Amino acid sequence: MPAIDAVTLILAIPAVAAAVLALLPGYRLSAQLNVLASFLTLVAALSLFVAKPEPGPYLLVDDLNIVFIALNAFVGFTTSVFSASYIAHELETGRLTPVYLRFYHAMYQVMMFGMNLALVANNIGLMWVAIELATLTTVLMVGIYRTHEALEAAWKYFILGSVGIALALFGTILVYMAARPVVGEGLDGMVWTILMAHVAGFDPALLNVAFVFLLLGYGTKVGLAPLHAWLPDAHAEGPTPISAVLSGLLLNVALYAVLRFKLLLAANPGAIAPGPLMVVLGLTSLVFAGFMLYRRRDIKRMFAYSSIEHMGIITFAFGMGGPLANFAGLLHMMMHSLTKSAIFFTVGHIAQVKGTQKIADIRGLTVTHPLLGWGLVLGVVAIAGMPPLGIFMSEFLVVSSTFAREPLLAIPLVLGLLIAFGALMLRIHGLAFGEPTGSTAPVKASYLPMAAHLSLVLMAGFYLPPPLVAWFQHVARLLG
Amino acid sequence: MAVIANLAIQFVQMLLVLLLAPLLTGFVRKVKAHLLRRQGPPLLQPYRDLLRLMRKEVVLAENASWLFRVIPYLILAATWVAAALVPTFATGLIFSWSADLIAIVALLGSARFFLALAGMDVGTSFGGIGSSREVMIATLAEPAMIMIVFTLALIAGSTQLSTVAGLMLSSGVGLRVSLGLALIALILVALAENARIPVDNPATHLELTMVHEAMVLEYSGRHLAVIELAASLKLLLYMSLIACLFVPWGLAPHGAGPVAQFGGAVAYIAKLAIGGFLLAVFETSIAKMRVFRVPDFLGAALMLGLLGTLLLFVSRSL
Amino acid sequence: MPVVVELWCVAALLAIAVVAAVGARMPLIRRGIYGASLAVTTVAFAAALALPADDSHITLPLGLPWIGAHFRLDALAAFFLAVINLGGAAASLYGIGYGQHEHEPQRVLPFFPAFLAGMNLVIVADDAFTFLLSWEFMSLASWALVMAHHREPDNARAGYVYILMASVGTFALLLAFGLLAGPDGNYAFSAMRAQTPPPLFAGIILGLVLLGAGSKAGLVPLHVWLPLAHPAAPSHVSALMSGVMTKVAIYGFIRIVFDLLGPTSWWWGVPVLAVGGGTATLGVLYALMQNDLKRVLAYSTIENIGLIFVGLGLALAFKGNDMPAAGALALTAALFHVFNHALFKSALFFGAGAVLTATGERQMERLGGLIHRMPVTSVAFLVACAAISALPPLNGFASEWLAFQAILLSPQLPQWGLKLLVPAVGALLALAAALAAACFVRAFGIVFLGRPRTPAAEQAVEVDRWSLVAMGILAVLCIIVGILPGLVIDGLAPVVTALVGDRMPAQLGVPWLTTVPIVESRSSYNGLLVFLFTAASASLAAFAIHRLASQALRRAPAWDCGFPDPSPVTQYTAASFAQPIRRVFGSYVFQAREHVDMPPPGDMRPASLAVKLRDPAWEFIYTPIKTAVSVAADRLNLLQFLTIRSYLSLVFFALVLLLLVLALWP
Amino acid sequence: MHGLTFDVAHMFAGGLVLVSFMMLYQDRLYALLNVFALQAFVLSLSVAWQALVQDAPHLYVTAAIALILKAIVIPVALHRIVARLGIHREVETVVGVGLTMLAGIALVALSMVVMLRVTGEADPLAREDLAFALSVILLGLLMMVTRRNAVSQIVGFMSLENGLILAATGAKGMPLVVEISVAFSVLIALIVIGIFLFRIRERFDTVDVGALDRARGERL
Repeated sequence: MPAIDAVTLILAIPAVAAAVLALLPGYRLSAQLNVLASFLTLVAALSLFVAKPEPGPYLLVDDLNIVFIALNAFVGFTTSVFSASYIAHELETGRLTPVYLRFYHAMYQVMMFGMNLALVANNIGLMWVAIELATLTTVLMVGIYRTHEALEAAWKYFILGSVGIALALFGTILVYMAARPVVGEGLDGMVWTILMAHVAGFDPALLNVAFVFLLLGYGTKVGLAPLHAWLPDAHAEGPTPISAVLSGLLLNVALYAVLRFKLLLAANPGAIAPGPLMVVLGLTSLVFAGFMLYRRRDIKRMFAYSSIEHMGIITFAFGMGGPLANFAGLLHMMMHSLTKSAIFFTVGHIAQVKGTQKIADIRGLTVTHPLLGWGLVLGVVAIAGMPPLGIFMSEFLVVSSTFAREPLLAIPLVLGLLIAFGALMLRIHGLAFGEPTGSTAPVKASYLPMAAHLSLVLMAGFYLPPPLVAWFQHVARLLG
Repeated sequence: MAVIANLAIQFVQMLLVLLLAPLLTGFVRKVKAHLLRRQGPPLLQPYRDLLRLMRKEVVLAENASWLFRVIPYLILAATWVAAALVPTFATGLIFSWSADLIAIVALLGSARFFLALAGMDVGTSFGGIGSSREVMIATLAEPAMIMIVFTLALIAGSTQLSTVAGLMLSSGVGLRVSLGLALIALILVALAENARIPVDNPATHLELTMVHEAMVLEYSGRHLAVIELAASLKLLLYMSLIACLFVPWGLAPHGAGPVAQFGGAVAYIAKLAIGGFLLAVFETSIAKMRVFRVPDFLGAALMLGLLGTLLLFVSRSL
Repeated sequence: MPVVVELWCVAALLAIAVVAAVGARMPLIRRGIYGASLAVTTVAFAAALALPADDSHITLPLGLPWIGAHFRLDALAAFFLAVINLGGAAASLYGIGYGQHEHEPQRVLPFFPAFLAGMNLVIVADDAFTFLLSWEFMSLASWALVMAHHREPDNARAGYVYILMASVGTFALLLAFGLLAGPDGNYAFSAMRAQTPPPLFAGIILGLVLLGAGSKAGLVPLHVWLPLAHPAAPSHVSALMSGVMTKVAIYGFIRIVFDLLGPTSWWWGVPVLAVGGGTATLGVLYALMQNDLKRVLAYSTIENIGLIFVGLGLALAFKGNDMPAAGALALTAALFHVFNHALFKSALFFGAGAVLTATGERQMERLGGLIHRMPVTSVAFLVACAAISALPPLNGFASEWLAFQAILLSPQLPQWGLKLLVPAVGALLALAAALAAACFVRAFGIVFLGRPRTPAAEQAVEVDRWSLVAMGILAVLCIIVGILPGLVIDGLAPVVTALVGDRMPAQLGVPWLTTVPIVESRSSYNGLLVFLFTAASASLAAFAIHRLASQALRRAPAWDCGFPDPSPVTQYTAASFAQPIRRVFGSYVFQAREHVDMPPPGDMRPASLAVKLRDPAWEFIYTPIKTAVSVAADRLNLLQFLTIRSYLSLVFFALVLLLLVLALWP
Repeated sequence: MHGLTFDVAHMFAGGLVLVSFMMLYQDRLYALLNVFALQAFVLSLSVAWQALVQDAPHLYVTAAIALILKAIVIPVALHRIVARLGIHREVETVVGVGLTMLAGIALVALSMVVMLRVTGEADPLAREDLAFALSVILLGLLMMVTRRNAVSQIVGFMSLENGLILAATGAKGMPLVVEISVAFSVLIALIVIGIFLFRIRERFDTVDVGALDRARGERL
């Protein structure tokens, strides 16, 4: 069955590549291999669109995760291209030594394996292990620079991540406990397709407690407001390719897990509606991150807070529910990961050229490095939600449908969006325009990934391919 | 045939207005002189001044541009057209349909606009003083004038001057509070617009006090003659406006025969004489205000106009 | 199908933008861009005028997936397209000449056609998503243009305030469309017209649209970005932003309130009238206080927008009391002023651009005497100043005359609120008109007349042919429209009938082309006759005097009251010219205070006079908001520097709280 | 037979909660490590008992891991680290011991109330077991929150993980239990050996978590 191979291929390639890369000493060859492996994974993921395989006991491909698998592979590939040139520059400047880099590419592929596994896992326990694996590898990568701040960020990420994962595990156990009387013991109690079929019979109170733990557990990975503490430091101190993957993919994978369980709850009539819970978390993260953007001095930490803000918007959209808001949430997840990783590509090169991540020291980019400068401006304009780029469409749907159904909720939403917009534009004026400072040396940057992402987002601003729309609408109805 | 007759009457009005203007100014100076127990210049002195100025050479400032030499003719044209539209001895003349009260106020506004520009063209501080004060006075006088026009238009139902005058003739109007307010406001605005005593002293050249004179300081020869004629035309216009709106008796109705129109002309000249006399008496009985008291003076006119309009908005009969 | 032609023009403009972005370095491309956008805008202008009777619409598979992008060209859209593309064509023509002096063309060229495309797209958009997409795209393009001269420090602030206010406006419109579309989200305008929102919602929508469209147009409390952004952009772009973009905002207001909001209730007119009147007066008072020429023009845009909104408010009040004839008059007055303002404001900004190119100066205090060195620009600028000050034979007076006639019709309105509000607004309008005349006497007098105050003004030289032609065309148009207002009024008839249900009496039939607002007997004004009458009497007088009086003429130094060598500095400056008005009006509105620093005798320090103005809008609305946000940001910023333990306690409290909620859930 | 198995399992779970309380009470590091070893031992007994009851042989592996790794190896390793690093023995608690105990009691009450809402048809053992597991987890979290020292935080985390293992083993027939406990022990091992010995000491003189926090990226 060729289809099954596609799914197993998506998992096999990163695993094999990780093993091979762990053995290779040289940096140049392993970078090429890393790019090749990511490309092959992308091809395998795209082949899924052709033939969607039947869900097996451990692996599952359905409307919800098919798009995110492709997105995961695509961003993974473009980040590997970017990471090749980024790490080459880091080696030249001596910020990283080959010894530290020994496991970098292996870890990268292990992380891709973890994320792909989390997306295709049909078993909630397997998904938990996959997300745990991905988090562990990113913890190690964040600490790779071995500076004070990097270690402190890694340690904080590790502790908060572990606590989050523990809570998520308890939630998974509770789901299994709820499923056991209806589905029977053993493996069936943790398989999505079976759970979805019988969820109506589960005990609603147990499901509620489970959802609370799952939301808080995986919510820590999504970086929602009270649980966000690890995210800004992990982004700012880790190497930029990791920030791009963290912001672009890992947050999405964690939110995908929360969505899976929201699907479960939506199908059980007795359980309390998870909506208000997610709406409250979403709004707090949106408004909180909006205000935090103003006082940031480090450029990557600022965009980390912007990720928290956007995750808040997405959670709010799913919290609101209804076909329009859910569609907008799914679209926003895709657009945010493309845009944010593009921004981190540009920020990576800018930080390298200017030698600093302090916003105050970087000025007049559009003068010294026009391509990077205008790329950053386009990225920030996209992330701020201005048309004609993709995020405007999802914000348009969320705000207008919210105001029509719950006018009072729309006020904090719009306020949060405006505050964040104000902060972002305030910073971009300083960064991109004005008298240039810092070195004007030309940078041999790889513009391909950034251009690919931004053109996709620009295209999505006014045209969405019909199959994608069909999948998202189907899932939006399912999400309730 | 009728059209030519009407055109003829219209030209008679235009000539009448042009000729009477210097006479009116001379008459007012004569009456003021007698009130001050002075002999005063002869009645026809303004005509002699105009002719003298016509013959003298024009001394132009080095910095004056082409605009400086064109403006006097623009001002005369605007004022003359406005004066020709105001019914003097008969209403409903052929040109009166082309513009109404608002257009007349606007024509006077454009005359003032160009006069202020002329003042600034030469580039000395005198022109600047005159223009900036004239413009400040205008910012209060024009809205007051528009409010008066609103009051009259609301009573008469139209802004067409001959319709308003015709309605004033008919007994239907009767005594109204708003009309009284409009009359006082119109008198205040007329004093301000024509640079008469309380606002500006027409006879003085004292830098600190002059407004109108400062703007025309640089004019000489034939340009000054045209400006002087325009100024007296403006005074005549305001007199005939007050006369035709508030003292309409004797005005020949639309299409009346030459006899009625001649009667109207006589009545018109009598009204001018009375008006000139009253103006002279008023000017000798009051001293010139400080420049920054003028806004309160004109502010009162604006408030009266607004009150009149408000009353009419509230009820038709007030 | 003119809507297809329009869409092709928009596509062409976007293509030009892409070409400009790619090839901004090559001089050939640089010159061609403005020429190409001139051609496309003239085609669009022609297409808008040649509108067939029925309105044409088309749906493309873009935009929201399940609705698609709707585009429609009806009478209202055609009129505004004509205004926009006329302004766009003039700006492109002017740009050909003015663009040569741009030292960083690659920052202006790509965004200019994109800006034009955005504006055209807003007009033809027929569903909420496309409308807002093109609305924001227009703001984005104009923001990039405002940031063209990004090296000047306060341009960055202008750009920031502009884009922030633009996004506030967009969110307001977005919320309004959310209410109009209802929970199940039918965003197409046709669907919105089908359902009429309940009166409370209609009121909220009106408020939101006033906030959204008003902030883009520049209604007073929301105007703060306009005098910062418009002068910061290159002159031909400021002409577009002032003359044309504000009209797009007005189109947005009319489209939503008159067309989509269903049956009008009378009290809609009250807020619009009040805001319009306030905007008109405050706008021109602000203008009188400024010394920067382009800021004066930007503030005067706010005044004219106030006039237009008064017209719209009156039209709403009449339509609410189902008096279609009076409503038609008020709406025609407003739309006529939209057309006029696009003409003379663009001409004025072109003039300001020409002065800026010739002298490199925007401060009026450092100009003067340019009439001798830039004769053609000064004539065009004079005609535009006369037009904007509503002097009779020109177009400014025609639209103002209609507005006053509309006010005179309003005693028939039954409601007491309107009975008291309309005369007050009428007085504000008259005051604004007089102040506008004062403002433009000051602007023209200080800049063009008198003696040059600085060497830069002394060596000024006339600008190139293209700019002069652009200014000339607009000035001539002002005169023609002033003389024959009937043409424009009849042109507006289909638009007014579509929106208010009735139209003004046909003007062409009336003898001598007199403009008749309602009924023949009521009152009439004939632009042509007044112009001929004045011209005839002026030439008659000039001819007579030329023949009879002496021709002698002698040049001599001006009378300086015996002062030895009067330097140009002794002339009146912009600030001293406005001093009387500042004392009369400014001391209340802006708390204007003059601080005189007179050194004691013997001290050689120069004396100085400083005028301190306090802008009420900034002081009472925007500074408090700014401090509130920064205080909140400081307070929350502490959360970034906590220990891991306190972060863990955050997670712990969240968990306990949620469990408590679960425990207590009913 | 049913009654006895229920009572014994119930006893073990209760014992685990009791030991967690004892851990909250300790303010000496060495005592804390010993009490943790006790808790691990009780856990291994409970898991062994569950293995016996559910006759699920794989649970014995988990019991063995719990016994060997967590009861013996890790406490000894921590013991030696505390000795070698010479970190001061006194455990600074953020909040007074009395207040922590009160909070602990409130948390146990909360988990009881939350779990009681679960309807009866799930067999009572599962419901009781979950209530105890939830209390151990909350107490472990409370432990992490109220301690300044990195070592005591890790002990808190490990006691939280014990609660998880208790819940997992309580759920009859739950797959992957062994895999999960292995994953967790790898996690803990990573912490104890990799992070502590190799990196933290190399950079900071004290493992007081407070010192870590001062080296902040964006210090004002």
